[in-house]
Amino acid sequence: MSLHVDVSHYHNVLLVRLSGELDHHTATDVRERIDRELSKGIYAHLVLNLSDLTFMDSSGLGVILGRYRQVTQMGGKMVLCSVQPSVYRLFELSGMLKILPFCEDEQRALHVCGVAS
Amino acid sequence: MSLHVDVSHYHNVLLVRLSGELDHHTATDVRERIDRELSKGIYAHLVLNLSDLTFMDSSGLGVILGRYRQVTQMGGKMVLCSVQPSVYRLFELSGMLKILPFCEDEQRALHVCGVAS
Amino acid sequence: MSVHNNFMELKFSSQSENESFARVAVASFISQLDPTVDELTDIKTVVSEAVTNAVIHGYEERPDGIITIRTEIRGSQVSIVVEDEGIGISNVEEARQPLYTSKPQMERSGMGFTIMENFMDQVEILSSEGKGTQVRLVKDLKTHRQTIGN
Amino acid sequence: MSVHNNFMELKFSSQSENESFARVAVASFISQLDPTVDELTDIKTVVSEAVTNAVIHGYEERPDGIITIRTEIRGSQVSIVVEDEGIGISNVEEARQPLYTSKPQMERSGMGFTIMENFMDQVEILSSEGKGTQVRLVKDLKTHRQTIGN
Ligand SMILES: Nc1ncnc2c1ncn2[C@@H]1O[C@H](COP(=O)(O)OP(=O)(O)O)[C@@H](O)[C@H]1O
Ligand SMILES: Nc1ncnc2c1ncn2[C@@H]1O[C@H](COP(=O)(O)OP(=O)(O)O)[C@@H](O)[C@H]1O
Repeated sequence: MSLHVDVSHYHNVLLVRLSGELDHHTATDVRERIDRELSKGIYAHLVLNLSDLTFMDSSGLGVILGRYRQVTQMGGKMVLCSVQPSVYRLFELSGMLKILPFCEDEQRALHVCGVAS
Repeated sequence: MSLHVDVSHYHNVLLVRLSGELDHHTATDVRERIDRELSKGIYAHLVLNLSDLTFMDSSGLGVILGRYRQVTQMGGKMVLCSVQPSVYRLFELSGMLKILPFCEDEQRALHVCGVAS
Repeated sequence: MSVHNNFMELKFSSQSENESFARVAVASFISQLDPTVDELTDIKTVVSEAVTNAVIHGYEERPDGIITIRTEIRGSQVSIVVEDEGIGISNVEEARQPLYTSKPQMERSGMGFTIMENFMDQVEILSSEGKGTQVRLVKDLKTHRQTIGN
Repeated sequence: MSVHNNFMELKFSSQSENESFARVAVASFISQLDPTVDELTDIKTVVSEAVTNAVIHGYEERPDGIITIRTEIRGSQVSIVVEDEGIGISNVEEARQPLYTSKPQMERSGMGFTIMENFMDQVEILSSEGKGTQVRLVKDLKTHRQTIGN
């Protein structure tokens, strides 16, 4: 019933895998964890893998949009991958499909960020 | 959140596998299903396989004890097998370990009923 | 064969921990109608939206407010009322607009009411400033159990 | 670092369908304390016992009674009160005896209260004939989350 945030990296890409449920309560963890990593100044891009995210509501949209603003302000890219249909539907509804890239898997997402893994 | 009752047989042994949650609400199904089979008059013994029973409360004890009375009144045996620890604890508490046989698996339970499967 | 009716009412404190509890409780109650996975996800999502709004906006994150959820089943119809006694909404029309949020600094997406409207058949918002907000959500489940009434 | 407190109150109609809903709701609420699987099973079981008693004995299977569950978390302690406004218990001492049941023809095991006493740290029964029954259950969870109060 809670959220796990797993962080790793490939070159200058921060790769974050979320598993569990992303709501207002758990969004704080996601924001703090990603911002701590980004503040190190060593990452240019952010890939979010949502394959194990079983629930998300509009608080999730908010925190993801917030990270998108941050990364693009620094001139980087943000890519989402492996999004489950029920979660995808929320991105669709909110118009986010038009503003940021969605990939099928991590490989492609890293590739979009310029990393051949 | 509900209960599935799977019925099969070996010679004169009625084999019933319960999966899901056995409480007062679902006990009625179990009672009716087993009694319908027993009323056919072709079974002498009853084996209850509880390997997939994830929850049981004292209503479950009641319905199982009721079937035990019925089968033994007809001169048959009733055997329980593959009982999960949390469910086993309730049988222990209620003293049922002393009155009816518990086996590790179906094979042994059928053997106790005189069937070599 | 009459229609199956049932109800439950849930009250809890306005702590963000209770957001997941609230959606699990409503989903568990609804599951007696044998909803599809999609229907269950829709309902969990809208409950999460309405409860989160009560926590963040209604009670402005004070944990001592009380949130009430009343859920009724009538045949294949589910109605859910989420209520707080918080600050209320001054302009409901504006609040319902997609992307409108009064708390952009908190990274709110402003999509809560839009999601509720998309996922449910009816959404009604009753609010009065300083008194609180009531969100009434109704959905007809398509695939539901054939029931024997009581 | 203060102690974590939380509460919820649940009301629902005395239909046997709601037995599983009641235990899922309480278990989901309690899960914020990170209980062990065994602790969660204990709590689900006692909730099931007390709610079933309200349905069968308190309201004698009439589906229009109301059952109330109030759950409180104080630090690592969980207290659960299950209440009905049914027929009440004339002799509480007798009712608590292992294997005692007033409804043997219904295949009741008479083990409900014994299970509650075994699984919980405190069990209190307040009942008055014709007015209803309140069962108060308390358990200290051993393995629980370190919490930051609010
Ligand atoms: N329960 C409530 N109490 C007070 N204001 C509310 C409540 N629910 C919603 N609102 C107002 O309506 C606006 C829009 O809500 P919503 O669409 O859920 O977006 P968000 O929660 O992202 O701001 C909120 O920003 C808030 O101003
Ligand atoms: N909520 C209640 N209202 C009225 N009587 C009750 C209630 N709960 C328990 N009782 C009485 O106490 C007896 C013992 O309860 P219990 O130990 O749970 O066994 P069982 O439910 O199997 O009868 C019941 O048979 C009933 O007479």
